[in-house]
Amino acid sequence: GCGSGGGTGGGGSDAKIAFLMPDIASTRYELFDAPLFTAKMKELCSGCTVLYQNAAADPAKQQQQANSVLAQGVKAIVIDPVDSAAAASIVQTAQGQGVPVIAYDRPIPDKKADYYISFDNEKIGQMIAQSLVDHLKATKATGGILQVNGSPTDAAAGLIKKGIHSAVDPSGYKLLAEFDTPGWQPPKAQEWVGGQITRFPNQVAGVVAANDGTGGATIAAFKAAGDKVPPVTGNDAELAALQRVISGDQYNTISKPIKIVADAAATVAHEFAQGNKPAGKTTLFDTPSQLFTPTVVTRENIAEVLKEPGFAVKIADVCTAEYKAACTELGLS
Amino acid sequence: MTAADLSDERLRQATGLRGSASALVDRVRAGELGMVPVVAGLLVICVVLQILNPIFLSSTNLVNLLMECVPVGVIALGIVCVLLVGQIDLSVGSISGLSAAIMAILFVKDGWPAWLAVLVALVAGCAIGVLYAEIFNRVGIPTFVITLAGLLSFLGLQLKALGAIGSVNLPFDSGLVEFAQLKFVPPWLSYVLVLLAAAWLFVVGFLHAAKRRTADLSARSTRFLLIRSGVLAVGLGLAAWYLNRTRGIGWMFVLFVALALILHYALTSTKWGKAVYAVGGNVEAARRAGINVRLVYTSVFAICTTLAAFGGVLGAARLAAANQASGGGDVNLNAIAAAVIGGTSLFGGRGTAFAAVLGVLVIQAISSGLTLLSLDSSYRFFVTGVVLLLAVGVDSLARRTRTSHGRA
Amino acid sequence: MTAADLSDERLRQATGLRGSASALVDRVRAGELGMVPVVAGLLVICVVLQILNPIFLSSTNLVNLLMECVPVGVIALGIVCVLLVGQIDLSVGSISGLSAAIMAILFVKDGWPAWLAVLVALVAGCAIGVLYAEIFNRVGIPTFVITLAGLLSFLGLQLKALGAIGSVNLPFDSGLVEFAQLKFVPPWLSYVLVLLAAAWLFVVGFLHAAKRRTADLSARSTRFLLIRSGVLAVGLGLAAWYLNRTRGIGWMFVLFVALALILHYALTSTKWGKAVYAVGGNVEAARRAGINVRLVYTSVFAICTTLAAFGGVLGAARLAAANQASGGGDVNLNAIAAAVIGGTSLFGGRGTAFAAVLGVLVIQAISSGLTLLSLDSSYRFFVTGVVLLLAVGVDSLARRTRTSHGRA
Amino acid sequence: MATLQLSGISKSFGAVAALTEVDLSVDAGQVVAIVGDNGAGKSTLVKVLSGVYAPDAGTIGFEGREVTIPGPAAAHRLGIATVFQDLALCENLNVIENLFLGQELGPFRLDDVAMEVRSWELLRQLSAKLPTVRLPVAALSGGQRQTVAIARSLLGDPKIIILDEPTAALGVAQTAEVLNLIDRLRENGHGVIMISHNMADVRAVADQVVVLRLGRNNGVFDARSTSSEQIVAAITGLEDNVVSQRAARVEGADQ
Amino acid sequence: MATLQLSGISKSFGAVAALTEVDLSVDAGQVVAIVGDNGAGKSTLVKVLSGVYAPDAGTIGFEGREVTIPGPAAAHRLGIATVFQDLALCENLNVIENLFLGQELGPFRLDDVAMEVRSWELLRQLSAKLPTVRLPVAALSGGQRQTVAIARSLLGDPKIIILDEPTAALGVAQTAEVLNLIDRLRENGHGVIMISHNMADVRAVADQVVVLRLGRNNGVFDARSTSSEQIVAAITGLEDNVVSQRAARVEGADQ
Ligand SMILES: Nc1ncnc2c1ncn2[C@@H]1O[C@H](COP(=O)(O)OP(=O)(O)OP(=O)(O)O)[C@@H](O)[C@H]1O
Ligand SMILES: Nc1ncnc2c1ncn2[C@@H]1O[C@H](COP(=O)(O)OP(=O)(O)OP(=O)(O)O)[C@@H](O)[C@H]1O
Ligand SMILES: [Mg+2]
Ligand SMILES: [Mg+2]
Repeated sequence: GCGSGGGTGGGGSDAKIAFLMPDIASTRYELFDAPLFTAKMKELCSGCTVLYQNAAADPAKQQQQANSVLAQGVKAIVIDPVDSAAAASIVQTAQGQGVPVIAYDRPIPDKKADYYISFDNEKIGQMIAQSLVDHLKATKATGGILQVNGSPTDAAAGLIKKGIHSAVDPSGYKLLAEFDTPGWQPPKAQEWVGGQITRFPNQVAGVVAANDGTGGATIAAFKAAGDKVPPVTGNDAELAALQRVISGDQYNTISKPIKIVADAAATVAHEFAQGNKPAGKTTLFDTPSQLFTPTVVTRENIAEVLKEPGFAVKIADVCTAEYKAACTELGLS
Repeated sequence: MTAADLSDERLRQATGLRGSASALVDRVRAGELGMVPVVAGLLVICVVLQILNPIFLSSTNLVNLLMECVPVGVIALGIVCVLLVGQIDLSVGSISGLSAAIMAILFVKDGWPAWLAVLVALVAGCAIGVLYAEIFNRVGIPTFVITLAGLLSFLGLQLKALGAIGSVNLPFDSGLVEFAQLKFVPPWLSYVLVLLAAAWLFVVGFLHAAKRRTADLSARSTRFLLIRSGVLAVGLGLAAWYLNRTRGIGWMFVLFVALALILHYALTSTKWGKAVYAVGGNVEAARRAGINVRLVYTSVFAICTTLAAFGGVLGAARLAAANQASGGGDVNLNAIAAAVIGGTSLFGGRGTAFAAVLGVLVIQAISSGLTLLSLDSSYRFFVTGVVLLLAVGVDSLARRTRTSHGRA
Repeated sequence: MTAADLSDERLRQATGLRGSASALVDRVRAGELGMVPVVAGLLVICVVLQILNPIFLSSTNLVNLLMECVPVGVIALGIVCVLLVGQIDLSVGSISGLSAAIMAILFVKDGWPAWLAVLVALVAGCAIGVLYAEIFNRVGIPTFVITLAGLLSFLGLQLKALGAIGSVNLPFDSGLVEFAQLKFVPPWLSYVLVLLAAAWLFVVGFLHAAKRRTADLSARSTRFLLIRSGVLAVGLGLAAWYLNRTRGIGWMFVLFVALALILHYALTSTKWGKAVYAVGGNVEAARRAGINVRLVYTSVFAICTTLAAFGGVLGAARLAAANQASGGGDVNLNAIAAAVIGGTSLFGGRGTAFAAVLGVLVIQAISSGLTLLSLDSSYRFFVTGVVLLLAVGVDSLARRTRTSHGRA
Repeated sequence: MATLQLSGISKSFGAVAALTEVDLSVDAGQVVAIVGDNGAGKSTLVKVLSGVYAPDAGTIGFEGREVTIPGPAAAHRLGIATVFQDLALCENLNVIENLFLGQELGPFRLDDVAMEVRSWELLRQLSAKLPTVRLPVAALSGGQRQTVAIARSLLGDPKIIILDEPTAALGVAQTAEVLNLIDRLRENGHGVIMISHNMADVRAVADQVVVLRLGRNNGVFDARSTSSEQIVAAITGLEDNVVSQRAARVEGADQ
Repeated sequence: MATLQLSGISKSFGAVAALTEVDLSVDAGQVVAIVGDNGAGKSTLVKVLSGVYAPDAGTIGFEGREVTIPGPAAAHRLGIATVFQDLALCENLNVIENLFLGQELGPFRLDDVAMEVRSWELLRQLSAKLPTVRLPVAALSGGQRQTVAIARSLLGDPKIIILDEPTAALGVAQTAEVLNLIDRLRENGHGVIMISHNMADVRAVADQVVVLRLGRNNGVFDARSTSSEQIVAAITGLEDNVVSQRAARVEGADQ
């Protein structure tokens, strides 16, 4: 039988829904998106199955996964494309077989998907960088900014990079140097930042890092150089990063309302699976869309964010023995 | 009377059915039926995967599977050549990515005709191979290092080529993309092809046997040849029938098989092929036999990189896009692994073109089978490793005694 | 009178300075001074990089460089062992990631003492190696495939282990992180160590020469030994002085050098070491000489995976975090490349522990020099490839004649 | 009672039966020569004895007990030392390392001076013409390698020494030294199995000549009382063979 | 005028001088034997001749012209075929493939039937005892391999054939066949260089004996008019050597 949100439509009661995620370099897909989406789907329709796949940053593999779920007769595909351009081919194939495609997180501009649910990466880049710039201005910091981007072969990293530039370039702070971290690897980021500390001794006012892994590596580089750690950004609000924000090592990270987005995606996918055509809140790329805004997390607002109902990370996990003191100080006990 | 080549009294004569059977076991152990255990391994994992998920052996899935193995398979064909001479190419991924980028830019952005864009990409690939071989022949840097440098350099060029755009879409209605995604062999033609293949196998075998008989050498009996062709016709026919229940056999897969057959012919039936095996087995002996070893290296690397470029083009066509990640990920490792899984030795001198075909089928079957399972990434990685061991283990166990005879 | 081992009249006697010089050239060509050309290559790229960016050879940067090469360097030490027996391990990256995860979870989440957490991680690494060797010895699957399966499986385990958290911070004030980031040898101690090393080299050399002279064999003159120790003392002393101008020599680097020295001793001066080279040179000959070949494989794989686990722990300590990306990316390729660049053969039987040290220095120097330049990724990849070829080309050219003598 | 006693040994490779029910016995202080045509199975028999191959059938007795020889290490432990026809040296190791492979002095701290001294001793004894012992074996001439392989078999104190065509690549002086050596080994009570195609050498040192033909026993002869011609006839299976024909022709030409 | 004329050839490996100013000449229809102790430099000389090593000094004349032999292919083109001491076979290839390596019939469509027929012909002619020609060379006995290597050198129609210890691993029958073969080659006007440690064989087929000692020429003898003892004395550099001592002892024991 169908769950609470479901109608009585025939196809929807034991439908298969595909949930195709792009990579494991960013931990959120495995940790949050997939389980939250699945949970919501179960709630909507207990007979439905979610086919979760992760393409590990390989567009060809994502295509293979899409073909595979189509062969299994899914009723809808929710996809976060590895490469927005290449995903057009997936949309083409799926729609050719009458399966609706919901673009998740990243848009598919070249081929009209059936629905688009997201916060966009460019915006994320812009937000973390802007938050840092504002902070630097507020503290009247002098010097320049280092920019640690994501993988040069990752389309999402390119979007974030663009967003960061849009905030850093007009900020008045000099961009000292930037680096595309091969494969998002933290040790590479650490090595690069270490070199830049040598190159620009005492000139680094702040570092914009494109995700929490590279952010953590940046902090480690400053610590290893025995220098004071300047404000460093992050992105993804993963547990370790939240702890660093609490302890004051990292300036900010960004929390995406993944639960809300995943729930919305599940609802929309369920609608499609039943043969309905849900309407969008707005239209983007000619596609009915729902957009959500992420929240920049800093020491100021971390308590609120963590206490928000439904936030993916539990306070108890964050405030381990080591961070107890800082947590109490911030009113998180 | 026994034939001239079977007259030694130490040869156990294989007579009757039991004789043939024990001869068969002998031959598997001696590694002469090299492919049989790999096929057995492939069957084992197919059964396992089918049990885990009944869609695995469905016609639709198999159709997809065959199409998906082509780009890496084509690259693996080239890798087999390089491994046969005891060298390695770590840069096939980058080369395939670069050639995809070149092709896409020339075709889409500069509006060249598709064939010309593809040709230029292939020529670029070929030039890279020649460059590698020149460096290897003249400076003597290990190919591991040369191609590692190539991996980095050509990735750099690929990023540069795609520069500000990052990703290029190929139009869906272009012949290239249609070929890679939507062109299937019509059912009647597939059966005709199967019959042609069987007939051809018989005719070639028959003529060869006749020639051997005239020369007073042992030859396969016509009955054996008939049965062999029959088995082939029925086997391929059934496969074609099953695939034709849905979309059928992709032309791209036919192209792959054709390439493998051509390479097989070149390796087994030409002077060049013998030179390749000789160089892989014992370079110094090959050199002393008057073989132009440098030319062999050059040809082999040129073939490898050209096929890598071709694989890249096919991959881009299948994906209908070329981007910065093209050729990245595990393309390198998968292509080399396919060759090795199929039984090609990393030390040179042992392997066949079919090794690439079988190896890539094993890899794709595992990958597709586990994709169907919707496991967590962590489980999927783990299970992939275990299933891979299982598939290759069958082969290795069958050859166990062979190694113990000092003939690894 | 000439010593008993130099009495053959065909031996050109190296007398005087010119004789020694030509003997030196002979030895380089014969590959006996294997490391000299690699060092020359390293110097060449250092000069190039310094010209491109004057910060490269600054004391601070060199201090960083030495620290950064330790995790991959430790892994490369293990790879050298595996390559020496003619096998390969593709999974060192995954193993290092897994061991980092195990260590971090036990240490941070479960609150175990650091040493115990590290120990458990190392034992896990060791167990993996023993498992590999068992599969290889019993089933005979090529180690390329076994370790490829391991690469996937242990990546899966790593993801699973980090499961719900994804990333674990190591406290910056823990001994482990401080060791990897902030612990440097005090200047006075560094000079003492340099002097001890030089004295030790002299004493060992002197005792050995005395023993040889008693046995009526040729021996190095005391003068030569004195000069050698003097050169070492001055060279290391200058290096230490230069590094001491800023933070000095990291204890972690000292640990790496100590590991390399231990491995060097084990490979050159123990029965086990000779067995390793023998197995790599000719397994069948080693087996016939009564060597327990399986045990050699087991020991070598256990060492390799243990060192990989140790490298992972050190890498996590340096980063002050273990996450899902630990050990990913090019750790595998860099570790293998370091061994090969240092002169270890992929075919077994040739290589030294110092190969790993030099190779990783080359890789890190290139990487550090180019990251300092702030090039576009595309240029950086390209230039990295070219510089790598340059560095290794020097070595290869120096050995050119050697290969032409059939002694590759 | 024979030190080493083989009976009914068979061994096939795929479709080729290399050995069929071969018997052989060697006593202490006895030199047994195995002769036979190329491909007769001599080396295969040697490899069965030294644990390289497991026989398909047959039993091996050593000092009265029935034994199995599962590997070369087991053969070493029994006291069987072998010089293989293909020498089985490691080309990447130098002469000393090859000589002492598997039986190095000082397992945890190799005593290279003692090993070098002992190496020169052994090699001089065999008249080896080596310029230096620090060369990798890859750089040695054929005869030098063979000398190294022979020297190696003398290192332990084996009960049975098997020499598979030990003098094939040796110069005249070295051959004479090896024959002297075999005489000495016999005097010291070692059992020696020697394979050779040189009838003069065989008759000079052997006590007994065992003939193999196409993988089967083809007669056992007393070395001293049998003529070369008889042995050659047993090897080739023909009284009138190419060897006797050539001898006759050469004699005819000389006259 | 000699077909092949070497003068002043020197070659060193690192600190070891393997050849020092060696001279040699071979005519058409002449069999020249090169003899010498182990490590005397015989194989090195052969390798210089067949383009494997480049000499450090010295000149090579071929049919009156001065030539350089930059590689084995060049030697093949000149008409020099060589059987190397280490045989230089590819173990992974079978007998037919090894025989025809580099000179396959039908480059774009190998004629394997013709090659197999020709292989059996050649091998029978040398009395090879091969069960089948489809075995990889790795599975052959030492003598079988050597036969394959010798058969290979006969495939083209070389002007000079160089045989480096061709009979070392051969059985008595095969050795006789090879000696017969050398006789035939001489009769057909080929030049033959043969290296051997077997004085009987050398004196049976050679016209001229060239002695090398420690990498230098040590005399040229007429094969027929010189006794074995004289040649052995030139090889070892001593009248009173281990060979003569052993001969004396054996004779003494016999009396
Ligand atoms: N590993 C193997 N695989 C297949 N056949 C083999 C193998 N080893 C030996 N044989 C075959 O067994 C037969 C006997 O070989 P073996 O080496 O014992 O001969 P042999 O008497 O030593 O000859 P030779 O005098 O030439 O050394 C040969 O026909 C050979 O082809
Ligand atoms: N590649 C090499 N590197 C170093 N030394 C070498 C090399 N090849 C040969 N030698 C040395 O040159 C000398 C001559 O070797 P060569 O092989 O010519 O001897 P040979 O006369 O053929 O001896 P044999 O009768 O044992 O075959 C030997 O001392 C050998 O050690
Ligand atoms: Mg033999
Ligand atoms: Mg020789």
